[in-house]
Amino acid sequence: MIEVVYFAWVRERIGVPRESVETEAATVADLVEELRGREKRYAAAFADVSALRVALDQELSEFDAALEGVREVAFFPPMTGG
Amino acid sequence: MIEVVYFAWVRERIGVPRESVETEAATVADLVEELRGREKRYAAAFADVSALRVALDQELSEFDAALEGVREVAFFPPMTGG
Amino acid sequence: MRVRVQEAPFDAGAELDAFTHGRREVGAVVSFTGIVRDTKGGLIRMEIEHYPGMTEKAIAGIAEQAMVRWDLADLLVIHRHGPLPVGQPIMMVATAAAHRRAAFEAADYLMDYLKSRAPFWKKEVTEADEAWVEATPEDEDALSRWQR
Amino acid sequence: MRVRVQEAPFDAGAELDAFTHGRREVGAVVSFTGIVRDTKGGLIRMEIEHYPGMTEKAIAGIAEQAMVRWDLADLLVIHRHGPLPVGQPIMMVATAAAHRRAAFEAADYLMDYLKSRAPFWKKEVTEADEAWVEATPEDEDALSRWQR
Repeated sequence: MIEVVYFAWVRERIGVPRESVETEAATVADLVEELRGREKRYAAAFADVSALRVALDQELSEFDAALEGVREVAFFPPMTGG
Repeated sequence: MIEVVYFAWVRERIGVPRESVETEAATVADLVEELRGREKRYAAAFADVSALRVALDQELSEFDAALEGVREVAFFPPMTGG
Repeated sequence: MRVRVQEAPFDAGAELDAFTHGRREVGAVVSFTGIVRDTKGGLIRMEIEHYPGMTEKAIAGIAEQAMVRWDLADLLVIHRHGPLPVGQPIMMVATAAAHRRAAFEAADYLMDYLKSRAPFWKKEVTEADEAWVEATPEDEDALSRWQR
Repeated sequence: MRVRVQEAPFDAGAELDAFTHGRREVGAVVSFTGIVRDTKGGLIRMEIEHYPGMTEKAIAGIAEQAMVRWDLADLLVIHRHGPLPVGQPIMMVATAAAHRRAAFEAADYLMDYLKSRAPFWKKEVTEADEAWVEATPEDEDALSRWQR
Protein backbone atom coordinates (compact mmCIF):
# COMPACT_ATOMS: atom_id res chain seq x y z
CA MET A 1 0.00 0.00 0.00
CA ILE A 2 1.32 3.38 -1.00
CA GLU A 3 -0.19 6.86 -0.65
CA VAL A 4 -0.36 8.63 -3.99
CA VAL A 5 -1.00 12.38 -4.02
CA TYR A 6 -1.70 14.71 -6.94
CA PHE A 7 -1.42 18.47 -7.36
CA ALA A 8 -2.59 21.17 -9.78
CA TRP A 9 -3.86 19.87 -13.15
CA VAL A 10 -2.74 16.32 -12.36
CA ARG A 11 -5.13 16.38 -9.40
CA GLU A 12 -7.88 17.89 -11.55
CA ARG A 13 -7.52 15.26 -14.27
CA ILE A 14 -7.47 12.37 -11.84
CA GLY A 15 -10.29 13.87 -9.82
CA VAL A 16 -8.97 13.16 -6.31
CA PRO A 17 -6.19 14.82 -4.30
CA ARG A 18 -4.89 11.54 -2.84
CA GLU A 19 -5.58 7.85 -2.70
CA SER A 20 -4.11 4.64 -1.32
CA VAL A 21 -2.88 2.32 -4.04
CA GLU A 22 -2.24 -1.41 -3.71
CA THR A 23 0.78 -2.05 -5.90
CA GLU A 24 3.85 -4.23 -6.42
CA ALA A 25 5.50 -1.64 -8.71
CA ALA A 26 9.28 -1.57 -8.27
CA THR A 27 9.84 1.96 -9.63
CA VAL A 28 7.91 5.18 -10.14
CA ALA A 29 7.78 4.43 -13.88
CA ASP A 30 6.25 1.02 -13.15
CA LEU A 31 3.62 2.66 -10.93
CA VAL A 32 2.79 5.18 -13.66
CA GLU A 33 2.39 2.31 -16.14
CA GLU A 34 0.06 0.50 -13.76
CA LEU A 35 -2.07 3.61 -13.13
CA ARG A 36 -2.26 4.40 -16.86
CA GLY A 37 -3.77 0.99 -17.49
CA ARG A 38 -6.47 1.50 -14.87
CA GLU A 39 -8.77 4.19 -16.24
CA LYS A 40 -8.91 6.90 -18.90
CA ARG A 41 -8.44 9.71 -16.36
CA TYR A 42 -5.06 8.26 -15.33
CA ALA A 43 -4.05 7.82 -18.96
CA ALA A 44 -4.93 11.50 -19.50
CA ALA A 45 -2.99 12.69 -16.47
CA PHE A 46 0.09 10.59 -17.29
CA ALA A 47 -0.02 11.03 -21.08
CA ASP A 48 3.31 12.89 -21.10
CA VAL A 49 5.49 12.19 -18.08
CA SER A 50 8.13 14.63 -19.34
CA ALA A 51 5.60 17.32 -18.32
CA LEU A 52 5.46 15.87 -14.79
CA ARG A 53 7.57 15.89 -11.66
CA VAL A 54 7.59 13.29 -8.90
CA ALA A 55 8.38 13.46 -5.18
CA LEU A 56 9.02 10.46 -2.94
CA ASP A 57 8.24 11.04 0.73
CA GLN A 58 8.27 14.76 0.00
CA GLU A 59 11.65 14.87 -1.73
CA LEU A 60 11.95 15.59 -5.45
CA SER A 61 12.96 12.40 -7.25
CA GLU A 62 13.10 10.76 -10.68
CA PHE A 63 10.81 8.40 -12.57
CA ASP A 64 13.38 5.59 -12.51
CA ALA A 65 13.66 5.73 -8.69
CA ALA A 66 12.79 2.61 -6.66
CA LEU A 67 9.63 2.59 -4.55
CA GLU A 68 10.89 0.24 -1.85
CA GLY A 69 10.27 1.72 1.58
CA VAL A 70 8.44 4.75 0.15
CA ARG A 71 5.19 5.69 1.86
CA GLU A 72 4.08 8.68 -0.22
CA VAL A 73 4.44 9.35 -3.94
CA ALA A 74 3.40 12.76 -5.34
CA PHE A 75 2.82 13.66 -8.99
CA PHE A 76 2.58 17.25 -10.16
CA PRO A 77 3.49 19.64 -12.98
CA PRO A 78 6.68 21.76 -12.77
CA MET A 79 6.40 24.14 -9.85
CA THR A 80 5.45 27.78 -10.34
CA GLY A 81 6.15 29.40 -7.00
CA GLY A 82 7.67 32.75 -6.26
CA MET B 1 36.88 84.49 -11.44
CA ILE B 2 35.90 80.90 -10.78
CA GLU B 3 34.20 79.26 -7.78
CA VAL B 4 36.28 76.41 -6.40
CA VAL B 5 34.61 73.97 -3.99
CA TYR B 6 36.14 71.18 -1.92
CA PHE B 7 34.67 68.12 -0.23
CA ALA B 8 35.65 65.51 2.36
CA TRP B 9 39.41 65.38 3.17
CA VAL B 10 40.23 67.82 0.35
CA ARG B 11 38.05 70.38 2.13
CA GLU B 12 39.68 69.51 5.47
CA ARG B 13 43.21 69.90 4.14
CA ILE B 14 42.49 73.20 2.41
CA GLY B 15 40.50 74.47 5.37
CA VAL B 16 37.59 76.08 3.51
CA PRO B 17 34.58 74.55 1.73
CA ARG B 18 34.67 77.03 -1.17
CA GLU B 19 36.44 80.11 -2.43
CA SER B 20 36.52 82.43 -5.44
CA VAL B 21 39.76 82.17 -7.38
CA GLU B 22 41.15 84.75 -9.82
CA THR B 23 42.82 82.66 -12.51
CA GLU B 24 43.81 82.53 -16.16
CA ALA B 25 44.25 78.73 -16.07
CA ALA B 26 43.18 77.09 -19.33
CA THR B 27 42.56 73.60 -17.94
CA VAL B 28 41.81 71.92 -14.62
CA ALA B 29 45.41 70.68 -14.50
CA ASP B 30 46.66 74.27 -14.95
CA LEU B 31 44.42 75.42 -12.11
CA VAL B 32 45.72 72.62 -9.85
CA GLU B 33 49.31 73.66 -10.68
CA GLU B 34 48.51 77.27 -9.80
CA LEU B 35 46.86 76.34 -6.48
CA ARG B 36 49.74 74.01 -5.56
CA GLY B 37 52.16 76.93 -5.90
CA ARG B 38 50.15 79.12 -3.55
CA GLU B 39 50.43 77.58 -0.10
CA LYS B 40 51.44 74.37 1.62
CA ARG B 41 47.84 73.36 2.37
CA TYR B 42 47.06 73.31 -1.39
CA ALA B 43 50.23 71.35 -2.09
CA ALA B 44 49.09 68.84 0.55
CA ALA B 45 45.55 68.54 -0.84
CA PHE B 46 46.72 68.18 -4.46
CA ALA B 47 49.82 66.04 -3.75
CA ASP B 48 48.37 63.10 -5.69
CA VAL B 49 45.72 64.06 -8.22
CA SER B 50 45.18 60.41 -9.16
CA ALA B 51 43.45 60.16 -5.74
CA LEU B 52 41.11 63.02 -6.70
CA ARG B 53 38.06 63.57 -8.83
CA VAL B 54 36.93 66.82 -10.43
CA ALA B 55 33.49 68.13 -11.40
CA LEU B 56 32.89 71.13 -13.68
CA ASP B 57 29.57 72.90 -13.09
CA GLN B 58 28.42 69.82 -11.17
CA GLU B 59 29.27 67.26 -13.87
CA LEU B 60 32.10 64.76 -13.39
CA SER B 61 35.00 65.70 -15.66
CA GLU B 62 38.71 65.14 -16.26
CA PHE B 63 41.88 67.00 -15.25
CA ASP B 64 42.72 67.85 -18.88
CA ALA B 65 39.31 69.50 -19.45
CA ALA B 66 39.19 73.19 -20.46
CA LEU B 67 37.91 75.76 -17.96
CA GLU B 68 36.51 78.21 -20.49
CA GLY B 69 32.94 79.13 -19.57
CA VAL B 70 33.04 77.08 -16.35
CA ARG B 71 31.67 78.80 -13.25
CA GLU B 72 32.22 76.11 -10.59
CA VAL B 73 35.06 73.61 -10.18
CA ALA B 74 34.81 70.96 -7.46
CA PHE B 75 37.63 68.78 -6.13
CA PHE B 76 36.97 65.71 -4.00
CA PRO B 77 38.11 62.13 -3.32
CA PRO B 78 36.36 59.17 -5.03
CA MET B 79 32.75 59.01 -3.90
CA THR B 80 31.60 56.59 -1.22
CA GLY B 81 27.83 56.73 -1.35
CA GLY B 82 25.30 53.92 -1.07
CA MET C 1 16.51 32.09 9.36
CA ARG C 2 12.80 32.74 9.29
CA VAL C 3 10.51 30.75 6.99
CA ARG C 4 6.71 31.05 6.93
CA VAL C 5 4.12 29.41 4.69
CA GLN C 6 0.68 30.89 5.27
CA GLU C 7 -2.72 31.61 3.80
CA ALA C 8 -3.04 34.97 5.63
CA PRO C 9 -1.97 38.23 3.98
CA PHE C 10 1.22 39.90 5.21
CA ASP C 11 2.55 43.44 5.12
CA ALA C 12 5.88 43.52 3.25
CA GLY C 13 6.91 46.85 4.77
CA ALA C 14 6.27 45.73 8.35
CA GLU C 15 8.14 42.48 7.64
CA LEU C 16 11.09 44.42 6.19
CA ASP C 17 11.23 46.70 9.23
CA ALA C 18 11.05 43.79 11.68
CA PHE C 19 13.74 41.94 9.74
CA THR C 20 16.06 44.96 9.56
CA HIS C 21 15.65 46.40 13.03
CA GLY C 22 18.42 46.35 15.61
CA ARG C 23 21.29 44.87 13.62
CA ARG C 24 24.73 46.41 14.22
CA GLU C 25 26.70 44.24 11.83
CA VAL C 26 24.47 44.40 8.81
CA GLY C 27 25.22 46.96 6.11
CA ALA C 28 22.87 45.65 3.43
CA VAL C 29 19.31 44.34 3.34
CA VAL C 30 17.76 43.23 0.05
CA SER C 31 14.09 42.35 -0.26
CA PHE C 32 12.04 40.87 -3.05
CA THR C 33 8.25 41.04 -3.03
CA GLY C 34 6.23 39.03 -5.56
CA ILE C 35 2.84 40.55 -6.32
CA VAL C 36 -0.25 39.17 -8.07
CA ARG C 37 -0.07 40.77 -11.50
CA ASP C 38 -2.84 41.08 -14.05
CA THR C 39 -0.80 39.91 -17.03
CA LYS C 40 -3.50 39.90 -19.70
CA GLY C 41 -6.25 42.00 -18.11
CA GLY C 42 -9.40 40.56 -16.55
CA LEU C 43 -7.67 38.64 -13.75
CA ILE C 44 -10.04 38.19 -10.82
CA ARG C 45 -7.68 36.30 -8.56
CA MET C 46 -4.69 33.99 -8.36
CA GLU C 47 -5.06 30.65 -6.57
CA ILE C 48 -1.99 29.04 -5.13
CA GLU C 49 -1.92 25.34 -4.33
CA HIS C 50 0.93 23.83 -2.37
CA TYR C 51 2.10 20.54 -0.88
CA PRO C 52 1.84 20.91 2.91
CA GLY C 53 4.83 19.33 4.61
CA MET C 54 7.03 19.24 1.53
CA THR C 55 6.69 22.99 1.05
CA GLU C 56 8.23 23.83 4.40
CA LYS C 57 11.01 21.26 3.94
CA ALA C 58 11.83 22.44 0.42
CA ILE C 59 12.00 26.10 1.42
CA ALA C 60 14.13 25.31 4.47
CA GLY C 61 16.52 23.34 2.25
CA ILE C 62 16.84 26.20 -0.24
CA ALA C 63 17.33 28.72 2.58
CA GLU C 64 20.05 26.56 4.16
CA GLN C 65 21.87 26.37 0.83
CA ALA C 66 21.84 30.17 0.63
CA MET C 67 23.18 30.48 4.21
CA VAL C 68 26.03 28.09 3.36
CA ARG C 69 26.88 29.77 0.08
CA TRP C 70 26.85 33.43 1.17
CA ASP C 71 27.96 35.16 4.33
CA LEU C 72 24.50 36.18 5.52
CA ALA C 73 23.49 37.48 8.91
CA ASP C 74 19.91 36.31 8.36
CA LEU C 75 17.25 35.59 5.78
CA LEU C 76 13.47 35.63 5.60
CA VAL C 77 11.06 33.75 3.34
CA ILE C 78 7.27 34.19 3.45
CA HIS C 79 5.07 32.44 0.88
CA ARG C 80 1.30 32.50 0.76
CA HIS C 81 -1.15 29.93 -0.60
CA GLY C 82 -4.89 29.99 -1.28
CA PRO C 83 -6.84 32.67 -3.17
CA LEU C 84 -5.05 36.00 -3.76
CA PRO C 85 -6.52 39.19 -5.25
CA VAL C 86 -4.64 41.30 -7.85
CA GLY C 87 -2.04 43.64 -6.33
CA GLN C 88 -1.52 41.60 -3.14
CA PRO C 89 1.88 40.22 -2.15
CA ILE C 90 2.25 36.51 -2.93
CA MET C 91 5.57 36.09 -1.23
CA MET C 92 8.70 37.86 -0.11
CA VAL C 93 12.32 37.11 0.62
CA ALA C 94 14.78 39.29 2.47
CA THR C 95 18.51 38.85 3.07
CA ALA C 96 20.78 40.68 5.52
CA ALA C 97 24.55 40.78 5.13
CA ALA C 98 27.59 42.92 5.88
CA HIS C 99 28.05 43.61 2.16
CA ARG C 100 25.62 44.33 -0.64
CA ARG C 101 26.91 41.74 -3.11
CA ALA C 102 26.08 38.82 -0.79
CA ALA C 103 22.65 40.25 0.01
CA PHE C 104 21.77 40.76 -3.68
CA GLU C 105 23.05 37.40 -4.89
CA ALA C 106 21.43 35.41 -2.09
CA ALA C 107 18.02 37.05 -2.65
CA ASP C 108 18.31 36.40 -6.39
CA TYR C 109 19.26 32.76 -5.71
CA LEU C 110 16.40 32.25 -3.26
CA MET C 111 13.92 33.56 -5.83
CA ASP C 112 15.23 31.33 -8.62
CA TYR C 113 15.02 28.22 -6.46
CA LEU C 114 11.70 29.05 -4.80
CA LYS C 115 10.23 29.56 -8.27
CA SER C 116 11.17 26.12 -9.59
CA ARG C 117 11.92 23.91 -6.58
CA ALA C 118 9.32 24.76 -3.94
CA PRO C 119 6.03 22.91 -4.47
CA PHE C 120 3.64 25.74 -5.33
CA TRP C 121 1.35 25.92 -8.35
CA LYS C 122 -0.40 29.07 -9.52
CA LYS C 123 -3.76 29.21 -11.23
CA GLU C 124 -5.06 32.40 -12.85
CA VAL C 125 -8.82 32.90 -12.58
CA THR C 126 -10.34 35.39 -15.05
CA GLU C 127 -14.00 36.02 -15.80
CA ALA C 128 -13.67 33.85 -18.89
CA ASP C 129 -11.70 30.89 -17.55
CA GLU C 130 -9.18 29.35 -15.21
CA ALA C 131 -5.67 28.35 -16.27
CA TRP C 132 -2.64 26.89 -14.51
CA VAL C 133 0.42 29.07 -14.94
CA GLU C 134 3.05 27.10 -16.86
CA ALA C 135 6.69 26.98 -15.88
CA THR C 136 8.92 28.46 -18.58
CA PRO C 137 12.27 27.21 -19.90
CA GLU C 138 13.70 30.50 -18.53
CA ASP C 139 12.76 29.41 -14.99
CA GLU C 140 14.86 26.28 -15.35
CA ASP C 141 17.68 28.14 -17.16
CA ALA C 142 17.84 30.60 -14.26
CA LEU C 143 18.97 27.75 -11.97
CA SER C 144 21.96 26.98 -14.17
CA ARG C 145 23.41 30.39 -13.27
CA TRP C 146 24.05 29.00 -9.77
CA GLN C 147 25.43 25.59 -10.75
CA ARG C 148 29.08 26.38 -11.03
CA MET D 1 10.64 57.96 -10.62
CA ARG D 2 11.01 59.23 -7.09
CA VAL D 3 14.35 60.62 -5.86
CA ARG D 4 14.91 62.17 -2.45
CA VAL D 5 18.09 63.50 -0.79
CA GLN D 6 17.46 64.35 2.83
CA GLU D 7 18.98 64.71 6.29
CA ALA D 8 15.87 63.33 8.05
CA PRO D 9 15.52 59.64 8.92
CA PHE D 10 13.12 57.53 6.88
CA ASP D 11 11.27 54.28 7.49
CA ALA D 12 12.29 51.70 4.85
CA GLY D 13 9.20 49.56 5.48
CA ALA D 14 6.76 52.45 5.09
CA GLU D 15 8.59 53.55 1.95
CA LEU D 16 8.42 50.02 0.51
CA ASP D 17 4.68 49.82 1.21
CA ALA D 18 3.99 53.22 -0.33
CA PHE D 19 6.09 52.32 -3.36
CA THR D 20 4.40 48.93 -3.85
CA HIS D 21 0.80 49.82 -3.13
CA GLY D 22 -1.91 49.80 -5.80
CA ARG D 23 0.03 48.53 -8.81
CA ARG D 24 -1.82 46.08 -11.08
CA GLU D 25 0.95 45.54 -13.61
CA VAL D 26 3.87 44.96 -11.29
CA GLY D 27 4.85 41.42 -10.40
CA ALA D 28 8.18 42.15 -8.74
CA VAL D 29 9.49 44.75 -6.32
CA VAL D 30 13.14 44.67 -5.19
CA SER D 31 14.45 46.91 -2.44
CA PHE D 32 17.92 47.56 -1.12
CA THR D 33 18.47 49.26 2.23
CA GLY D 34 21.95 50.43 3.21
CA ILE D 35 22.48 50.55 6.98
CA VAL D 36 25.17 52.15 9.14
CA ARG D 37 27.33 49.20 10.12
CA ASP D 38 29.84 49.05 12.92
CA THR D 39 32.65 47.46 10.90
CA LYS D 40 35.42 47.39 13.49
CA GLY D 41 33.52 47.98 16.73
CA GLY D 42 33.39 51.29 18.56
CA LEU D 43 31.61 53.26 15.84
CA ILE D 44 29.72 56.18 17.35
CA ARG D 45 28.26 57.54 14.14
CA MET D 46 28.68 57.90 10.42
CA GLU D 47 28.79 61.37 8.88
CA ILE D 48 27.79 61.81 5.28
CA GLU D 49 28.85 64.85 3.32
CA HIS D 50 27.39 65.57 -0.10
CA TYR D 51 27.47 68.13 -2.91
CA PRO D 52 24.08 69.87 -2.88
CA GLY D 53 22.86 70.43 -6.41
CA MET D 54 25.18 67.93 -8.05
CA THR D 55 23.86 65.12 -5.83
CA GLU D 56 20.30 65.44 -7.10
CA LYS D 57 21.44 65.74 -10.72
CA ALA D 58 23.78 62.76 -10.48
CA ILE D 59 21.12 60.52 -8.90
CA ALA D 60 18.49 61.59 -11.45
CA GLY D 61 20.95 60.77 -14.24
CA ILE D 62 21.67 57.30 -12.83
CA ALA D 63 17.95 56.65 -12.30
CA GLU D 64 17.14 57.69 -15.88
CA GLN D 65 19.80 55.32 -17.20
CA ALA D 66 18.16 52.48 -15.26
CA MET D 67 14.70 53.39 -16.62
CA VAL D 68 16.08 53.35 -20.19
CA ARG D 69 17.95 50.10 -19.75
CA TRP D 70 15.28 47.99 -18.03
CA ASP D 71 11.54 47.77 -18.43
CA LEU D 72 10.63 49.27 -15.07
CA ALA D 73 7.25 50.51 -13.91
CA ASP D 74 8.91 52.78 -11.35
CA LEU D 75 11.92 53.29 -9.13
CA LEU D 76 12.72 54.97 -5.85
CA VAL D 77 15.98 56.37 -4.47
CA ILE D 78 16.32 57.91 -1.00
CA HIS D 79 19.76 58.95 0.29
CA ARG D 80 20.48 60.65 3.57
CA HIS D 81 23.30 63.00 4.55
CA GLY D 82 24.49 64.41 7.87
CA PRO D 83 25.19 62.44 11.07
CA LEU D 84 23.80 58.90 11.25
CA PRO D 85 23.82 56.52 14.25
CA VAL D 86 24.72 52.81 13.95
CA GLY D 87 21.85 50.66 12.73
CA GLN D 88 19.98 53.44 10.93
CA PRO D 89 19.20 53.32 7.22
CA ILE D 90 21.60 55.44 5.13
CA MET D 91 19.74 55.02 1.89
CA MET D 92 17.40 52.79 -0.04
CA VAL D 93 16.51 51.99 -3.61
CA ALA D 94 13.44 50.15 -4.84
CA THR D 95 12.49 48.97 -8.32
CA ALA D 96 9.11 47.80 -9.63
CA ALA D 97 8.75 45.72 -12.79
CA ALA D 98 6.57 43.11 -14.43
CA HIS D 99 9.35 40.53 -14.09
CA ARG D 100 11.84 39.77 -11.35
CA ARG D 101 14.99 39.82 -13.47
CA ALA D 102 14.53 43.48 -14.47
CA ALA D 103 13.74 44.49 -10.88
CA PHE D 104 16.83 42.70 -9.49
CA GLU D 105 19.26 43.92 -12.14
CA ALA D 106 18.07 47.53 -12.03
CA ALA D 107 18.36 47.68 -8.22
CA ASP D 108 21.85 46.17 -8.40
CA TYR D 109 22.84 48.69 -11.11
CA LEU D 110 21.46 51.64 -9.14
CA MET D 111 23.49 50.60 -6.10
CA ASP D 112 26.73 50.20 -8.04
CA TYR D 113 26.39 53.64 -9.62
CA LEU D 114 25.13 55.44 -6.52
CA LYS D 115 28.13 54.05 -4.67
CA SER D 116 30.76 55.44 -7.06
CA ARG D 117 29.10 58.18 -9.10
CA ALA D 118 26.85 60.11 -6.71
CA PRO D 119 28.77 62.77 -4.73
CA PHE D 120 28.56 61.42 -1.18
CA TRP D 121 31.48 60.88 1.20
CA LYS D 122 31.28 58.84 4.38
CA LYS D 123 33.26 59.49 7.52
CA GLU D 124 33.36 57.00 10.40
CA VAL D 125 33.54 58.54 13.85
CA THR D 126 34.74 56.25 16.64
CA GLU D 127 35.72 57.11 20.20
CA ALA D 128 39.37 57.02 19.14
CA ASP D 129 39.29 58.90 15.84
CA GLU D 130 37.55 59.98 12.66
CA ALA D 131 38.35 58.53 9.24
CA TRP D 132 37.01 59.01 5.74
CA VAL D 133 35.82 55.76 4.22
CA GLU D 134 37.96 54.99 1.18
CA ALA D 135 36.55 53.83 -2.12
CA THR D 136 37.79 50.35 -3.02
CA PRO D 137 38.93 49.02 -6.41
CA GLU D 138 35.95 46.62 -6.15
CA ASP D 139 33.57 49.60 -6.24
CA GLU D 140 35.00 50.71 -9.57
CA ASP D 141 35.19 47.12 -10.87
CA ALA D 142 31.50 46.70 -10.09
CA LEU D 143 30.68 49.35 -12.70
CA SER D 144 32.44 47.41 -15.45
CA ARG D 145 29.79 44.69 -15.07
CA TRP D 146 27.32 47.11 -16.69
CA GLN D 147 29.55 48.43 -19.46
CA ARG D 148 28.77 45.99 -22.22
